[in-house]
Amino acid sequence: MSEPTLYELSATGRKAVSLPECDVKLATIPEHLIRADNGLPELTEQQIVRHYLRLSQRNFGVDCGFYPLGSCTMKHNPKTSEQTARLPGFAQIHPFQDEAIVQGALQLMFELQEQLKEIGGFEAVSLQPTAGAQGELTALLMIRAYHAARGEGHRNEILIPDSAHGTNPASATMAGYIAVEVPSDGRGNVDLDAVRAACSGRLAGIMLTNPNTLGLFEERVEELVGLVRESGGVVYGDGANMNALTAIARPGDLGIDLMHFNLHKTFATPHGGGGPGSGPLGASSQLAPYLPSPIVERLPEDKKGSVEYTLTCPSHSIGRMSSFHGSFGMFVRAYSYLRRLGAPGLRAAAIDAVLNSNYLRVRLRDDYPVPFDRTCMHEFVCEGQPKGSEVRAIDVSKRLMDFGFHPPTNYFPLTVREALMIEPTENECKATLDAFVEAMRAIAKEAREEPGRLREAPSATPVRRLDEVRAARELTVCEPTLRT
Amino acid sequence: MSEPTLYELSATGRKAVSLPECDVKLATIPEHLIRADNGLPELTEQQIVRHYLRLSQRNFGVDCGFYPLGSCTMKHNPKTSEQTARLPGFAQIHPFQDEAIVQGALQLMFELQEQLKEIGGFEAVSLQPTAGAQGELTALLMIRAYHAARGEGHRNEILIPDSAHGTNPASATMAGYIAVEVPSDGRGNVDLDAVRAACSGRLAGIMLTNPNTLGLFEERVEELVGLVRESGGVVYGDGANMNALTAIARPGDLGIDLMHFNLHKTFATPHGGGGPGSGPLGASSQLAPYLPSPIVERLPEDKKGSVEYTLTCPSHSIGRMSSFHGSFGMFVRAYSYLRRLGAPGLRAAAIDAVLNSNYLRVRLRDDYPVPFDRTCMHEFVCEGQPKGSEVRAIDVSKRLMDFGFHPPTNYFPLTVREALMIEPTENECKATLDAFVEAMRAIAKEAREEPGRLREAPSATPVRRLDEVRAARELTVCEPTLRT
Amino acid sequence: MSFTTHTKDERRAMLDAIGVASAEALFDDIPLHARFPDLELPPAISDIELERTFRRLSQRNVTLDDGPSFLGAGCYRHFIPATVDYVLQRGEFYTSYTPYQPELSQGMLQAMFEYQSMICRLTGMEVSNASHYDGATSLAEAALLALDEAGKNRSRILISPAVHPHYRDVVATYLSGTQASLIGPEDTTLSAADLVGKVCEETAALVIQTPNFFGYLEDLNGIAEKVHARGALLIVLVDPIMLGLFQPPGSYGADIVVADGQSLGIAPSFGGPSVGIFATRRAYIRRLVGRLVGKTTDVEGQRGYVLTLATREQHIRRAKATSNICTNSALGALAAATYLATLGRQGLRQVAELCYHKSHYAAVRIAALPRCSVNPVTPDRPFFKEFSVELPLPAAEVNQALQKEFGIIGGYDLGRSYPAMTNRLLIAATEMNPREEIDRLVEALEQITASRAVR
Amino acid sequence: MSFTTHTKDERRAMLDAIGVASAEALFDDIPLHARFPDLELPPAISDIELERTFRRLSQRNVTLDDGPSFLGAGCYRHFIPATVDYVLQRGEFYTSYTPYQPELSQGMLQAMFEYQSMICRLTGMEVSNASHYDGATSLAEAALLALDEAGKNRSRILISPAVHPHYRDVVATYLSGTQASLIGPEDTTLSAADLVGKVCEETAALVIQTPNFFGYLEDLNGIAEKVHARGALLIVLVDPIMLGLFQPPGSYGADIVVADGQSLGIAPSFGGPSVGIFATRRAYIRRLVGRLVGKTTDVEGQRGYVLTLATREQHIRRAKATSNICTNSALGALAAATYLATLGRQGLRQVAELCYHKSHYAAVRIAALPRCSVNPVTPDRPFFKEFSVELPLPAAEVNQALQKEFGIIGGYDLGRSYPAMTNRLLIAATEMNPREEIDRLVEALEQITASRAVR
Ligand SMILES: Cc1ncc(COP(=O)(O)O)c(C=O)c1O
Ligand SMILES: Cc1ncc(COP(=O)(O)O)c(C=O)c1O
Repeated sequence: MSEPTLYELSATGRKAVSLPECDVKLATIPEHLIRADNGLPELTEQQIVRHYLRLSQRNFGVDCGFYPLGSCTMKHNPKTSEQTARLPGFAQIHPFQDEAIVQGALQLMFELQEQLKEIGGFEAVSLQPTAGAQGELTALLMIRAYHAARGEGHRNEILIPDSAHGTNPASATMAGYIAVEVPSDGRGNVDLDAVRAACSGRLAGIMLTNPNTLGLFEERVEELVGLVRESGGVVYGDGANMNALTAIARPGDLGIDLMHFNLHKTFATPHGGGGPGSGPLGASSQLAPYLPSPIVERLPEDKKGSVEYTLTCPSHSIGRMSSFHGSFGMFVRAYSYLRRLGAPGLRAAAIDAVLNSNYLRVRLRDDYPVPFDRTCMHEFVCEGQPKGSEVRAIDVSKRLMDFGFHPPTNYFPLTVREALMIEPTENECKATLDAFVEAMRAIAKEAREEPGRLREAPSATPVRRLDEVRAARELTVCEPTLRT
Repeated sequence: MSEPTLYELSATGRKAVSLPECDVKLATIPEHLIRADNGLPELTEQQIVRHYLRLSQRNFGVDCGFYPLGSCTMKHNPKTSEQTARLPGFAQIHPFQDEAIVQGALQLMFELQEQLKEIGGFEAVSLQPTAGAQGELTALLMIRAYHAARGEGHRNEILIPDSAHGTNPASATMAGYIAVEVPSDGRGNVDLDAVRAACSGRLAGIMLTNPNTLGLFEERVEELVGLVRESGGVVYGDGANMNALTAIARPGDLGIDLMHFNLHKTFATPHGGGGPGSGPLGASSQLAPYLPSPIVERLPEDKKGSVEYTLTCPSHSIGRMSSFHGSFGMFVRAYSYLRRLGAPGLRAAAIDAVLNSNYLRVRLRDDYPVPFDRTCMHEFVCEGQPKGSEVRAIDVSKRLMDFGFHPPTNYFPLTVREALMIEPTENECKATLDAFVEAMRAIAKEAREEPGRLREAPSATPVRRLDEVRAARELTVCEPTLRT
Repeated sequence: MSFTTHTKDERRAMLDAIGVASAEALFDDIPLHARFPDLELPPAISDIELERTFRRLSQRNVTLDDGPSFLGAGCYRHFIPATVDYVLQRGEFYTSYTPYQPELSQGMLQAMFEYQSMICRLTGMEVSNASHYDGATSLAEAALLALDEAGKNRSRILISPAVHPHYRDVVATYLSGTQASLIGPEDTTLSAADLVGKVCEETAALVIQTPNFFGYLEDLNGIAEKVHARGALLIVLVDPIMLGLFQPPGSYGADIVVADGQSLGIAPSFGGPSVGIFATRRAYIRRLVGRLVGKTTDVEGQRGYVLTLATREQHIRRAKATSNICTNSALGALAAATYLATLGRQGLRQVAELCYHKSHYAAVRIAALPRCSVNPVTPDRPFFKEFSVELPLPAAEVNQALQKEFGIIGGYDLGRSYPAMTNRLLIAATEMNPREEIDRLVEALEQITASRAVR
Repeated sequence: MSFTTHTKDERRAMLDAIGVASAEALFDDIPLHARFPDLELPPAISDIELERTFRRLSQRNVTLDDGPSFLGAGCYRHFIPATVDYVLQRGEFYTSYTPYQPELSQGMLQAMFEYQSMICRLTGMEVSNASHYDGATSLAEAALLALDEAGKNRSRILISPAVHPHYRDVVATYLSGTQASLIGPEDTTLSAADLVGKVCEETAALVIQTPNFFGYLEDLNGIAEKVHARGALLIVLVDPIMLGLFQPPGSYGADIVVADGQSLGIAPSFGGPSVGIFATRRAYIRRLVGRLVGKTTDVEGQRGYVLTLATREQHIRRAKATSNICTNSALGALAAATYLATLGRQGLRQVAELCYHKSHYAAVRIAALPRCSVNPVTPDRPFFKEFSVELPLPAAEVNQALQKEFGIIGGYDLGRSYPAMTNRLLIAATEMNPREEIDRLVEALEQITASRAVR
């Protein structure tokens, strides 16, 4: 049964809230600016509640089951963080309140900055970026400002490994850079020779994902960093994969100048069906002055009045990247996660994330070839075409749904054919991993013996396979007719 | 897919919470009183969350869809009430706090008492009973104390109409009374002649449900009340059906001496999958002194210090009926509902409850015979065996599930064969009612043409029809083996 | 305000279908003089005002989060993991009715089955119902069950004087409808071993609370045998938290175990709603009160759950039912189940240990104060989570001073229940009280007793 | 603490399967000197301490519920119906990822489709994306879209000086990576009609905010025609609440409409996260940024929804994508959709009316104060929800006095953004401010200005 839309459920005159009578003298509203109808639907509270409850039941989250979506770190979102973020003292405060009456919020931001600095090995952190991609853009704009300040504004190339996430080249373009793709080598590392060849006076920097999107740690990362730095480039790290490295290795120690953290991956804030996220940016001492504004600073003992923490602007800041202070609600959740785990907990999490991923790798590789089959980090990539079959990765993915699992990431990275990118996270029990292996093996068998079943999958979902071509052709992107 | 039990998911050593280290000196625990293993399962937070999320999706509430369960008043539970009841100032207070520091709670209870008095037409209300059935028992114990105080302790019979809810006779027994059943007459009213015949010196009182469980208003209620009163009996009203009468008629005005309210029916507090509820009891001036303790009183102006509201014990109170002050959390929700509606809103709700029920009655009666086919109140009872078919009410009910509806109440009241008791409530839209009618008609057609389909129903539910006989025979009522 | 669901046209169409001119006409059966009264209720307020009004009203209460609190006496502040409210807020659960239709209620039924299972393990009993209203009513029903089992000649429930006074009240009220009565000596210091001697041929059951109202742990080993030898049943009222660490009543032969489940994940909420725990031996399963969930299969052999043995219940057996209970406290049981699953084997034990150690730390420190004596009369008996303090001035006064001068919510003034104990305070310490709070309490008591005791 | 998931045996079995001796060995690729650093992080705290720590930290903030508040300036206190959090707390929604796999994501996809539909109706536009980060970044992306559409020769975004200063900052930062630049006069009193004259052959777009940062409603009728005639696009930044009552930008020819959606059911939360609204004409659908949900059918003909036109996006088009956005603010859009559905046609209009009347009431009363002038320079322009007050002393001082002496959170100190306006306060009044609060503010302002102004 499909669920009607809000507009289909609407009928004239219904109300779900009761607003107060106007208790002040009515002012004259300029008639010519008024609209006749604002076009919203009209429903009862019961209809709204049922509608969204039913829709939610047609959606799959980590709370529903295993969600090994590679590169997305679908870890468990602790329920205590959700409660904490809803405390009135955090939810009901305005970004322009006097600093003296939001010291709790500023302290939280300050301490989160400090912890991220320590985890990443950076000189400073700005919490401003609202997502990973915005963190990338921010970093690139900082690199641009940094070179310009040194009279090297002509540097206009950014090296980007071919396995990089699409946001990397897209961010480079937005920052006015030319994205220069560098290939991977036979072990899944960035090809050092190619990097060497690409290093020139035009080099502005590199965007490095480490572990990369194959789930592999760059075996010669320090050499790579050295090459870029020698030719005057800045090394930017895409921190999306930090879940493998928390309390295991600090990117700053490896020579990374800038890196964004994904609070919505590594630090367990929810993905929210696509967002909001938060992408704090760490910077080494050379780059720190360019960080976006604001940053929270702690005043020295002798300067403290009622204000201990204050918002400041870095000396050469590129400016603001979002309306106010960033995704504060996510800071509360991430900070709650960090306080709950501490350094040993973070390390244990990273270790289990890597353990789980390697376990799945070795258990699946007989059926699903793993092109760069070496110890992986928190995720790995295999070919989604089971040995001896013709089916495609997408068919395997859809069939997995019938077994109650969310599929892995499909067709990314682009460097592996029929890629399936699998990231189990540290939270999953062995029993779940084993059940997933069983399902994958059963599907591989089906792929060989009755491939039609895969191509027709899924069948146990609220809708069967959807016609994406039709959607793109018809482009019905809102309710077609106006309500009467 | 069935969901494993908590014990099936358990594995040694898992933890979902982190408790503090003991920060005080350890005391000696008497070894001989210690147990080796408390037998609880061990799970991660993620497992727990997923388990209960999946279980919830295997459950149907009013939030999921139409739930016309007669006698249960499955009305919409406003979401604002849920938030209100969770305010720390209501949830985080202890029943033994000094009255001076819980004046908000006492004021809320006082105002709820006042509003219930006004709605019911009573002299006093005690919020003590924790459910409808306990309200009944409380009332009967009061009647007992009342007669005893008047030297009429020998009165030991309680009249109970044959259409009454099972809790009525059960409560009578618990209160030490003999339940004397009185039949209904041809119009669905209590048979007045039978009442007259049963009125004797042994009469302690009557338990009257009005509107009764056929959804019919007692046409000669005042005559009936008069009969009982004349022979020295007390008239108790079962207030479960008050949703038809809020701001429409006050039971006290009709001569009812005692009546419980179901906050979990009439005043929109959630049913919680079976409870908790709340069954405040209203009493006329003669019975009020016997109400259970405590009651909240407002101190006269000149006596108020820091305490304006105080807990008191009625002069001839029968005592306590629950651990503390009753279901306070439900008081908050019910009071929120009352403040949101006011008298006009309450009346409008009752009117629509009755309108919806009569609408269904007339639209269904051609297929499902309505034995007492006159204007009904908030619910009505039809025969669940569609005309021209042999199927049973239970089959119709199970088949309704496949259409996405919760079935009506089955086989109650006992005075109608194959009874289906239908109570739509005021919240439902006409579109929903019409869809229900369509489904019922389609089922009636099926019942005549392919009755097997009904007997095999449901098929669209998480499990198919369950073997209740087997459950009662095997009596597996907890996990069979101890975890090792 | 009224939340209009039907449009004008819809309303008209419905009235036409029914064949009445107006909705008001549907109420013609009601005597005219009583029809459509004018109610004096406060006017409806908007949702914005509602939010403000309730927030303000709630702020007239001092909460247990506002400062240290040492109130217990049957209602406790324990840690509630976030999973509990996550589960309680699922609309599918809390807006459902009693699971009469099992095919649409497997979620609640399985959750109740698991609740029953955990309660059985925890208490060491064989059968648990799916909940009762609260601890006091569970106890009252246990008494009724015992009376019923014992037969006509045994019409006395012998209750320890150290059972929670409210619970004794509730049992007495329940028994007021029967021929039976509640008896017990007055001396609250009597132990179970002392009481067992008073079981006679009129006694249907002996009721013991452990830890008792004053916090003492009762050693019940060997008691059941003696009670049974005299033909009565042993009813044990427990603190469920204690069961994380200490012997289950099943291990020493209890016949019925009851408890209040508020400690298991339910906010104090001014004392209600809570959940009543009720577990017994399999022998009494047909006399059990309330709902019971059993395992079964569907027509395809899939595992499933249903309400079972409904023949005990009011909706089937009516006047002959084992109880009148209908609505119970299912959501409270769901909270308790989620709590128990979340705390788990180690967690519940740890909470119990923390309560034990914290309360002992507090007791030792208070006992060292010059003018306070802890657990007077029988200071050597083991206790759990709670203990009493004899003060040199009225407990009510001490509580007031604690609140007003130190921002501490004190203990339970035992004088409220026992007129002879006006100077005695019942103090509870749980895992929620860090040492620093206990130290603050001790210091405050020291100051208060020093400055005021001489009057 | 670490939350152990695997038992020892399980862990061993997994390591054996992998073929390593220890989990640590899995990290051998990391340079030794950088492996397993000792981090100086505060120690892990228990869940009980966590709750206490965060409660206390949160209590170091004064909240908007603690007293009257008149802060706006881009972040508002509006009524949030309880339905919103009910929906946001559904684990199926908030723990899901971007709906790449539509068969498992119909709930979110349909909800986003409905969000798009309501935003289209509300703005009068043909296409809405499924959200951007916030209002400021929506505006920045709108500028980029306009620049792209306009072609190389038009590299100026002409922005009204009365656009929110933070938004102008963000747009400027975004443009710092391009050849384009942000220009605009300094005079904040210029109206849209004044600005339109400055559109020239270098202008890619004119950006107007209405109500503007100072609360003035811009009359934009006829503006778009003029802008188009000069070859540029018209970008309109709106307050979504206003759209409940006032003309939609689509009606007067806007090309892109952006807004911050915080007012639609999202708590202020110190300014984030929010949701960015982005709507445009169908002509630009292939240049749209961010996710877009389209309707389709499944193989059985059932209606369904999918992400569509992914070829615009970074994961397909990479360096040539229309934007780099990946994670957006889907849950914010869900909140906004729930809010809009709950308020509905009448409700949103009523909220807008209340904001209008309350702010006018406040303005009229403050204007009557001897030493305050309201909306100085252009007092006759219509305004909505917000207005500015010229004070006889620094706004910062007035705010401090309001807070400390009257418990009122004042307005936005315009001096923070405009050095010439240190004595000016921007005051917002919404449906959340009952008259009594406004009266308190007026009285407080009267006292403060009377007692302190003479210095
Ligand atoms: C490797 C990588 N980089 C960057 C991003 C972009 O992060 P966000 O979605 O937070 O913008 C992602 C997100 O999927 C990613 O996986
Ligand atoms: C008519 C009637 N009376 C009494 C009751 C018992 O109320 P409760 O379930 O609250 O104990 C019910 C509940 O179903 C009822 O319908």
